[in-house]
This record gives sequence, structure tokens and C-alpha cells, in this order.
Amino acid sequence: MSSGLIEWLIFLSLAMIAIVTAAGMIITMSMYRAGLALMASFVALAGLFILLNADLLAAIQVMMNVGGMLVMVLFMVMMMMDPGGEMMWGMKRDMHMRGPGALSMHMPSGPPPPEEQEGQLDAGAMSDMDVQETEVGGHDMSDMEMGSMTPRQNYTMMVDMAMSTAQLPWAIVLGVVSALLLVILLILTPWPLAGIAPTQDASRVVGELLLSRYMIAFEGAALLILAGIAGAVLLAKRERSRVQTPPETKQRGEQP
Amino acid sequence: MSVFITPLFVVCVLLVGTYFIAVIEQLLRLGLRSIGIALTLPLANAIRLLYQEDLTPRGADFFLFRSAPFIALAVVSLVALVIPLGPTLIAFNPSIGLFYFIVLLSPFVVAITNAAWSQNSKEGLFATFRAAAYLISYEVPIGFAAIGPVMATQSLSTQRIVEVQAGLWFVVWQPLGLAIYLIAALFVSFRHPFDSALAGSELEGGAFAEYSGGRLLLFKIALAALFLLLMAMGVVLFFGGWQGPVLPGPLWFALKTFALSALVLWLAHFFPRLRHDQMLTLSWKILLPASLLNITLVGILTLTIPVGR
Amino acid sequence: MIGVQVFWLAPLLPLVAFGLLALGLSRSGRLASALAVLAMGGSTIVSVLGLVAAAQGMRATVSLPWLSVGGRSLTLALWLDPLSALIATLVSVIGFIVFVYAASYMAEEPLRGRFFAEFSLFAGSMLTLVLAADLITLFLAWELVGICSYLLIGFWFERDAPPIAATKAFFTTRLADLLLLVGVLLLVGTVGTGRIAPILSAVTGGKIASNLLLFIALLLFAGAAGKSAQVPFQGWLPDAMAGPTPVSAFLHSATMVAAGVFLVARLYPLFLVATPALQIIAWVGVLTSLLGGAAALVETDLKRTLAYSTMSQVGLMFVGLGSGSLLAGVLLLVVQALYKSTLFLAAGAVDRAVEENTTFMYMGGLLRRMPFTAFAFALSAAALAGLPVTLAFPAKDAILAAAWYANISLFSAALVASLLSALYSARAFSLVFLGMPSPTAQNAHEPKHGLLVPILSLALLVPLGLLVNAAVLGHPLSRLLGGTVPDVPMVTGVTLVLAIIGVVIGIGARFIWPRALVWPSLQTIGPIFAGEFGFKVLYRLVSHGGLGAVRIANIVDHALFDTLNSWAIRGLLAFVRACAEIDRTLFDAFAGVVVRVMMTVVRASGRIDLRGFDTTVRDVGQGILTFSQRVRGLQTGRIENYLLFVFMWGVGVLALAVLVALLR
Amino acid sequence: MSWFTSSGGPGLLPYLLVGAILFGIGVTGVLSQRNSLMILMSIEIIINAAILTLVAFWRFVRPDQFDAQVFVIIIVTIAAVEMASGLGLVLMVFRQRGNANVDEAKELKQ
Repeated sequence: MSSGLIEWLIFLSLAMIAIVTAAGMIITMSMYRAGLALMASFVALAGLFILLNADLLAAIQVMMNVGGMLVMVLFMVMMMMDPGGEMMWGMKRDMHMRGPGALSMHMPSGPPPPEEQEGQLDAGAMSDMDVQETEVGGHDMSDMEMGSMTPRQNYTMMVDMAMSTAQLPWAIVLGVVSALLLVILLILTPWPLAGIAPTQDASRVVGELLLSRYMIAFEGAALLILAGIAGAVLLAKRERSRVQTPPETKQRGEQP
Repeated sequence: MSVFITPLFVVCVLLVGTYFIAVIEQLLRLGLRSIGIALTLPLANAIRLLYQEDLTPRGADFFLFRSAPFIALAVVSLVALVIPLGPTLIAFNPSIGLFYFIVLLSPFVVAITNAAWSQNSKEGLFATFRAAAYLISYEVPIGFAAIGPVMATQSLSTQRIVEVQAGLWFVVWQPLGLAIYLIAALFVSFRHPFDSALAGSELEGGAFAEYSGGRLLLFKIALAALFLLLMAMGVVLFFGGWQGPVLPGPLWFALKTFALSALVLWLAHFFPRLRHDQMLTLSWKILLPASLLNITLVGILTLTIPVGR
Repeated sequence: MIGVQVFWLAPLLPLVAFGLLALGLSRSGRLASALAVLAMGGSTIVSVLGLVAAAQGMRATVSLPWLSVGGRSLTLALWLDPLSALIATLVSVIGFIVFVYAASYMAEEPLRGRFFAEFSLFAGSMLTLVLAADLITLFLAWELVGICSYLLIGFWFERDAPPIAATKAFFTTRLADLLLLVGVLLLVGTVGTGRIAPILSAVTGGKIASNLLLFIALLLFAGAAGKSAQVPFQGWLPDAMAGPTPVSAFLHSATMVAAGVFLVARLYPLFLVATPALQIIAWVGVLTSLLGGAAALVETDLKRTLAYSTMSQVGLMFVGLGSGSLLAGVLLLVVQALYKSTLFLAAGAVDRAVEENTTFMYMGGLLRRMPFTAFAFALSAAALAGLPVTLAFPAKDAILAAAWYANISLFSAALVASLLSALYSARAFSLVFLGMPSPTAQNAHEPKHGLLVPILSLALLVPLGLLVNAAVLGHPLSRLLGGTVPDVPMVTGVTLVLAIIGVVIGIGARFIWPRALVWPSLQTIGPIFAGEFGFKVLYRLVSHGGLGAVRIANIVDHALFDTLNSWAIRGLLAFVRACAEIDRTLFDAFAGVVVRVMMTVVRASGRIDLRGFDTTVRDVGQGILTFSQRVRGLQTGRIENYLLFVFMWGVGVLALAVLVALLR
Repeated sequence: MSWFTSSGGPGLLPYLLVGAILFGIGVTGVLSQRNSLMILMSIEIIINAAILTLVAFWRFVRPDQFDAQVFVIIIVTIAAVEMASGLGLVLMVFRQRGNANVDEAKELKQ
């Protein structure tokens, strides 16, 4: 087995992993799994980087993205009602829906089915349902007797659980078209190939470049990170102090 | 052939090292007199776990639950590749070895969170939160602590870092870095004062609450191996690695590693378990400023005393 | 000589002050004003040194490489030559005094840190504009001036009028700037460099086709007309009074409106070569001057009167330039800057004295209450009217003399404009300071020293400014810039006589017919003279000359006016109304239309954002209704749909790229 | 097809193709996902596709100049910052609305 063939095999398997996991990210049902799939895609990309002799970048890719995705996953688990285990699969199974359990439910198209009983739900208005849902503050599972759901309830459930919006077909068309166009463009363009392999130690050269020619960009990135941290903290911070401080200051103000 | 022998060798060394770590743990618990028990108990535990039934809880994410221990073990084995055992005894010596080491610490956490999330239990969910939240808070201090030796060496290669310490160990003039490194290492490996993600008495085993049998054994091995590797890297960074008189390099290295492990475990012994918010506070409010201070000091010292140029 | 070495500090100091203020020093208003005044003082010293150096024949250039595009390098360059040194000195001297004035005028303003930051940027960019050796630099500074004027006019953005006025000014000048940009780029692209000196030598060397040159000249003049508020871009100027008074003083004297005149003066050889351009400039100037003068006669607001007078004076400058005399135009620019800023500063003091009112209704009889201000106002108003305040005659004679040489009809029109200027300046003075005090003027008193000292010092500069080309000093301006100021004794005499007549009529009307000029009594006379309209009638009569008989009838028996001559008066009124209508609509025509179109577009886009196309649909009708409702469907308010459109666009671009690749 | 293979192994074009496909997947994700966090993650895919092509170009077009790697590092940094601020925004939206679904955030329309 020649080294070129091995390289091809590694490349193909890594590329396959990267693409399949990336696609899996957008079709899977659980957010945790989506985050994990994305992480796997990044790690496969890091493998491709190693294949491209860019070890430093591979390491950076793993460090930045695995950590970042883990935090993302943390937020997802915290916020997005993703209770762990195979919970979602079972739900899909219980609703007698077709397709593999891990895949996301699609947003139902067409108008909602008519309402059977006198309910609070306003016929034909999705937004009202949303309002109700937000009032509850989550997904109220108590009245969902699996298997005995009316079409209306089934519809609502699907709207609730869908991971994708109604414009999924458009999105797929656009994604495919853009990928195809890019492929055509890539094949048509004559790239000037160098035909040599890198010889220097990337980490040293990149370090020197970062602190000489790209100093400003580097410092700018640092500043950007600082601004990003400050901004994210400001955005995410709960304004709790505002409620507590005024009485204190008032009391102090009354003292002579 | 070396492609196959090297990993096998690395795994064997890891298993042996893990065994000794377990022995040290038992020794610290039982006292030095019962050394016989300490030597046999880990093996007995392992055999017991191997014979235990391997359960998968109902409602668990099958794939993630099954694969998590293997991911953990694989990551640990990969991490082990860059530890230099002797002057030429190193499995993989890239120019960014240390960076590689620190980078691969985060996939280990992925294994833990996978295990925790997939088992479909509340304890596991809490463990997921905690493990993910700790990740960044210790990656920063451990990275900063490791920058000290890198600054002195002007290289990220682990072998090079050891070579430079032929004359003077970095611990002599970077004690603060060592302290930060060791605390963060305990943090990384979910060891005693910082084990609230896996805490037996608090979360019923946390990430491993639903694990049993062989998979639990694998996880325990992976955790112990991770601790061992962190201590080994501590020796590489601060105690001169395999450098030493008379005895051969690997032996020196093993001695130093186990001595450091014993010391750290013994010291950790004295502290109560920290709450998760205390852990985060410790990391961000004490370790991070301290590591920045350490970098400043080391920078000044590196400029003034040209060590290892 | 030190002036040559440091002249580039003149624009830099205010800009640095702006930077410091923008970086947070503006928190403290006192510190901000001190810093701004200090920077402006330093800038004044530097530019005076530069002027001295330039007068001794020294030249200097400072350039800063910016970027190179396709082998051509763009540089930001400043230079010191007689014209730029002169105008820079003017700008910085007036700027310094106005800054000092503003420091106490704005003392109560909580946000004056921002004010001084913007004001410093304004001064700095104007100085950059003046000293620019490079058309690109000039254009950048030009744009900065425009932005600053927007910011400063709209300084009190929480009130009603200023934001609208600021937007109007911004859009009007923006349109003109667009034309200027086209002109500048054409010129730079044709000549191959942005430097002014090579451009002028290339132009005079005949290297550019005459048609192209004329086109460029007209584009450049359009930009200048926008900044200088010439027809058809004049609409923004009176509204710009909504800003704080120091801004008006600065904007109307030395900075914004002067920029257009300066641009024409700077590129004067180009305009000389592009043959019909100068005539167009002259006629536009005289038209603006007449319009401005007529409007100033009937305006009821002091600051707006002054604004119209600025328009007319700048128009006269363009007449001078257009008649082929660079010196006449520049002379009037310098002199006008001095007395107009004095007038504005005094007007600000008057406003303060009559409880922040700006209409004449609340003034009158302030002569005794505020003698110093009145003195300053009178001095500069006399200069504005064309009276010889000093040994030298004012600059207006030179303009008229130039026009006399150029074209007799131009001359006569300019003569009328000159008479108008005498009339309105006398009218403004008499309305503010003479006659019976209005109730609000009863308690008026002299302003604080912080305001009075700058006013008086500027007023004392007015005679000095008039001396700038005096024969007794040996024509310093002519020596500086080269060439001679046209001087025709007959014209001077005519002008002087006309000025005196105008002043006499203006002030005399106040005494002959005092009640008609005081608004409350006017309202008692009857419906015809109700409100401000009667005043408009009077000055329409005066300004349209041919209706003198009616005026006499008025004076004889104005009580019988409506009964005896009702039909005549009605016809007259119709005429006057038409005039007013013309003043409002036709005179503002192009600018009004253009500004309105732009405002419509802006409003329409705002409407799209807010409510879809609802309102527009109603306006335009059924045909657009269906279309717009379809378009409205795109506005779902959902992020993912918007993203879809964005990506569709991206895919379209990609497809285009593929097409290009396939074709190649 | 010299750019298809390079000394036996995969050349420039295979990597670019992988990048293009990843880009398409990312576009699909951005456009189809309902949760704003998922949109952020899809944007990450797009960024990584770009990074892959950048590295591939570095390797096969200019392997002697390491500027591309610097760019990649800076891009990764900026992507991380973008993620952080995006997360902050999503968190705000979540606090206000109780969920972070983009198809329910249509106040722009009303």
C-alpha cells in the first residue's frame, strides 16, 4: 500500500466524517447531539488540517471549537429543553411518526387541522399558540396522552418540536445550488499550484508573523475578544442590582 | 511496525502507571503499614468490576452511552503520546507537543459530558453542566501556567523543555507556576477537592451514576491515567523530566512522577470538597490573576537570567 | 521661518482637540470649552505666522502618504500659499473669537462638551479644506464640514426645528457634494494627480478638452453652490439658523458658505479657461443675491434676515468672481466674514437680552439698553450696507466695478442687489435698536463680558478688515495675491449714493412711519397689514420700486387705504402674494424639489420599515397597490426569511461568478 | 487534472470540494434551523468551510508563506468572539421570550 493511497483513504474517511456529521447536525432532533455532531465535524476537519501539514491549525481548531461547542451545548441543555438520553426518540415513536427516531421533526406545512373541542386555541393562528406556550414557560406535557392525540394536538406538537422552519425546502435548494455553483467555479478556475511542500516549522513562523507583520491584526483580535467578552457579559447579565440599590442610597441620602 | 508497537507500549505504560496511582491512593487511605492490601486492592476492584453486569439504563442514548468510556480512554492514550520518558523515548515529538497536550484535555471533557448526558438521569444532567462549565475555567489557568516553562525554553516541544532543564529545574524559579499547574491539574482530572462533577456523595457518582461493570472500570482507568499524565507533564514542565544523575532516564521520570502524584494526592487530602461555585470562583478570581502574575514574573526573569538559551 | 514649518498645525490643533474631547474629555463642559478655545488660539497663532511667511513669498507643502491604488498614490497634502494662508488666517481668527464667545454663550448648556467637540472638528476640517494642497484632501475636508454642519445645526436635536433643518442642510449639500465628487474624480482621473498645482498647470496648459473642462467646471461649481447656498441649493441656509448662534456666526462667515467661494477661488484658473462657466457663475450669483436681498427685506426673524443677507453677499462674491476678478471676490469674502460674524454674535446677544426670542416683534428700542452691542451691530451693518466705515471703501465697490467691466446688465442687477443690501441692513438695525421698545425689550441689558468682549473685538476688526486692501496701506491684498482690484470711480460713487439712499430709506421709514413697523400696532390697523404681511407689503413696494405711488398714498392716508384703493391694494396684494409664493416655491424650486424627493425617499424607506407600503399605496394607486402588497409579503418580520433573501442574493452573485468563469 | 492529486495523495481540488459541500450544508442549516443557537452553529460550519479552503490554498498554492495560517488563526478568534456575542444575544432573547426560536420573533413585522 503506497503512502499516497493511505493518504487518500484517510482523506476520504475524514471528509466523509466531516460532511456526514455536519449534515447530521442540521437534521438531528436533539440539540445536544447536534452540538456533538458539529464537534465531530470540527475534529474531522482538524484531521484534514493535519493531512495538509498544518498541525498548529489542527490543534487550534480542536481547542477553540471543542471548548466553544461544549459551552454551546451547555447553553442548549440549559435553555432548550433537551433532557438527555433518548427522550426525543421515544416521543417520536409514541406519536407514530415515520422516519428514524434521531431525525428532526419537520415543520408541518399547510394550515392547522380544525379544532375538535372548545379550546383556548384560536383556529388558524399560530402566533396565539406561541403566546400561550411562552406563558407556560415551556412545553406543557401534562395533557399530552401519547397515542390518543387529536390531529390538532398532533399538529401543535409538531410545531413545538420541529427543529427546522417551514422554509426548509428553500434552504435545501439554496444550499445545494450554492454548493454546486461553488464546485463548478472551483473546477473551472485554474489554480496556480506550487508543487512544493512546506518546509519550515509552522508554529515558529506563524508566531513571528503574528508578532511582526500582523501585529495590529493580532492586537485588534485581542481587543475584539475583550470587547466581545464585555459585550457578552453585559448582554447576558441579569440586572438584579438595580432593584436592590435604590433604597440603600435613599437612606444614605437622608442622613445629613 | 512501530506504528503498532508504539501505541501498545504507551497503553501498557499507562496501565501500569494507573495501577501505581491506584496503589498510592489506597496507601494514602489505609496508611503505609498495610502496603500489601494497597497493592492488591486495585486489582481486586478491577476484577470485581469486570465480573459485574454491564447495564444500560432504559431511555439512555445508546450510542453515546456505550462509546463514552472508549472516547475517554482514546483521548488519554493520545495525550500520553507526547510525554518524553527518556532522552529518545518519546512516542510522538511534534514541535507543538505541549500545545497538543493541553488541546486534547478538552475532548476528554466531551467524553464525560457524553456519559453524563446520555444516561437520562437528573444527576447526569447536573454533571453535564458542571463538567462543561469547568472546562474553560481550568483550561485557561493550566495553559497560562504551562506558558512559564515555554517562555523559558522558547519552544513548545516537550522533549526540548526537558532538555533545557538539565542545569536548573524550572520549579526553582517558577514555584507559583507549579502551584497553579497542580491545582489546575486536580481540577482537570476531577480529583478530590474538585470532583463535584463526579461526586459520589453529592450526585450519586455524577457522570458515572448509571455506569457499571467494565465501562465503569474503563472510566476509572481513564481518570486515573489522566491524573497520571498531568503529573507526568508537571514533572516535564517543572522537575526536569527524565533528567537525573546515575539512574537511567525513564526510571528517574517514573520516580519523580509517582513522588509528585503522592505529594499532590496527600496534600489534596487535607481539603474539603469545593462547591461548584467555589470552584469557579477559585479558578477565575484567584488562579487566573495568579497565572498572569506568574507570566509577568517569568517574563522578567527570563529576560534577566538567560536560562537555557 | 517658523510659519512655514508649523503651518500644518493650524488644522491639526482643533482636530486633536476634537479627538481628545471625543475620547471622553467632553464630560466636563468647562474643560471642553477651555481645550477647544486653547486649540483654536494655537491654530490662530500658527496661521497668522503662516500668513506672514506667505506674505514674504514662502511656500511649503506637507504630505502624508495614504494609500496607493493601481500605481497611483493618494496622499493627504497641505500647502501654504497666499490664498490658503489668507483664508486660513481668516477662519482661525474668526473661529477663535467665536469660540471665546461660544464658551460663555453655551455656558448653561449641559451638553456643551459635545458641542465643543463638534465645533472643534468643524473648525479643524474647515482649516484642512482651506490648506488642502490636494483635491482628495479637499474633498474629505469638505465632507467633514458638511457632517459637522449637520451635527451642529441639529445640536438641539430634542427640539422640533433643528433636526429638520439639519437634515435639509445635509441633504441639499449632499446632493451638491455628489456633483462635486464627480467633478473632482473626473478632474483627478483626467490629470492623473490630485495635487492642485499640477492640475492648474495642466488646465492652463490646455491639456484638457474644452468641453470636458466646462463640464468639470460646472460640476465643481455645483458643489460650491451647494456649500455656499446659491440658487438652486439655497434653501437650507435660512433654516440652518436653528442651530446655536455661535454655529450660525461661524457657519455664515468663515466656514461653510465661504467654502464654496474658496473652492472657486482656489481653482480659479480652471474656471477662467472654461469659458462660459464664469458667466454662469456670475448670473447665478446675482440671481441669488437678488433673491436673498428681497427675502431679507421681508423676513421677520433677525437671524433669518442675517442668513438671507449672507446669501445675497455670497451671491455678490460670485458676481465678483464671475466677472473675472478673483481679488474682488476674495476681498468681499474676507470682509463679509468679519462683519457677518459680528452681526451674528450681536444677534445672539440680542436674542439673549429679549428672552430667547428671535423675531423683530420682541425687539426694538434696544439702543439705549445695549449701547455696546448696538455699536458693534451698527458698525458691521454699515459695512454690510456698503457705507465707508473706514478710509477704504467697502469691498462691494470692487465687485460692482468688476461687474461694470464684465457686462452692463450684470452690473445693473448687481447694483439693485447692492441697494437691497443697504436697505435690509438698515431695516434690521432700525427694527432691533430703534423705535419703541417692545415689552420683552424693556428689561434688556448688555450681555455678560464673556459675550460682549468677543463681539466688540470682532467689531473692531471690521474696519481693519475693510482696510485689507486700502490704498493708504498700499493694497496689501493685491500684493499678496497678485493682480489688482478693479476700481471705477463712477461706480464707486453710484454705489455709495445708492447705499446712502438705502440706509436713509431703511432707517427713515422707521421714523416716518413708526407704527407700521411695530407689529402690535400694525395688527390694529386692519386685516391688510395684519401680522407680518403688512411689513412684507412695505418692503415689496420698496424693493419692487415701481409701486412708489402706492407707497406715497400709504404715507398720505393709510387709514383710508382699504376703502379707497381696495381694488388696487387687492391687486397689489395678489402680486405680493404671488411674490411670496414665488419666494416660497419657485425660488426654492430646484432645491425644494430635490430635497423633497430625497426626503420622500427617506420617509418612504422609513415607512417601509415601520408599516410596509401602506401609505405609499394609498398615494400612488391601484396599480402599485397589488405590486406593493406582493412586496409587503416579503416583509414577514422573520429573521430566517430575511436570511433566505440574503443568501439568495449571495447565490446570485455566485452564479454571476460562474457565468464569468464560463465566459472566460 | 494535476490539481486533483498531488504526489499520489489528494490534491487541491478534493479539499476545495469538501469545503464547498460543507458550505452548502452550512447554508442549508442557517436557512432552515429554527433555533437561533442552531443558526449560530451553522454559521460555524460555514466559517470552517472557509478555513478549510484557506488552508488548502496555503498548502497547495503558497506553502512557503505562512500568512494563510495567520489568517486562519485570526478568523478562528473572530468566530469565537462572534459566538460569544451571539450567545449573549440569544440568552437575552431567551430571557425575554422564553424561547429562542427565530420564527416566533417577528416583532419587526408588528
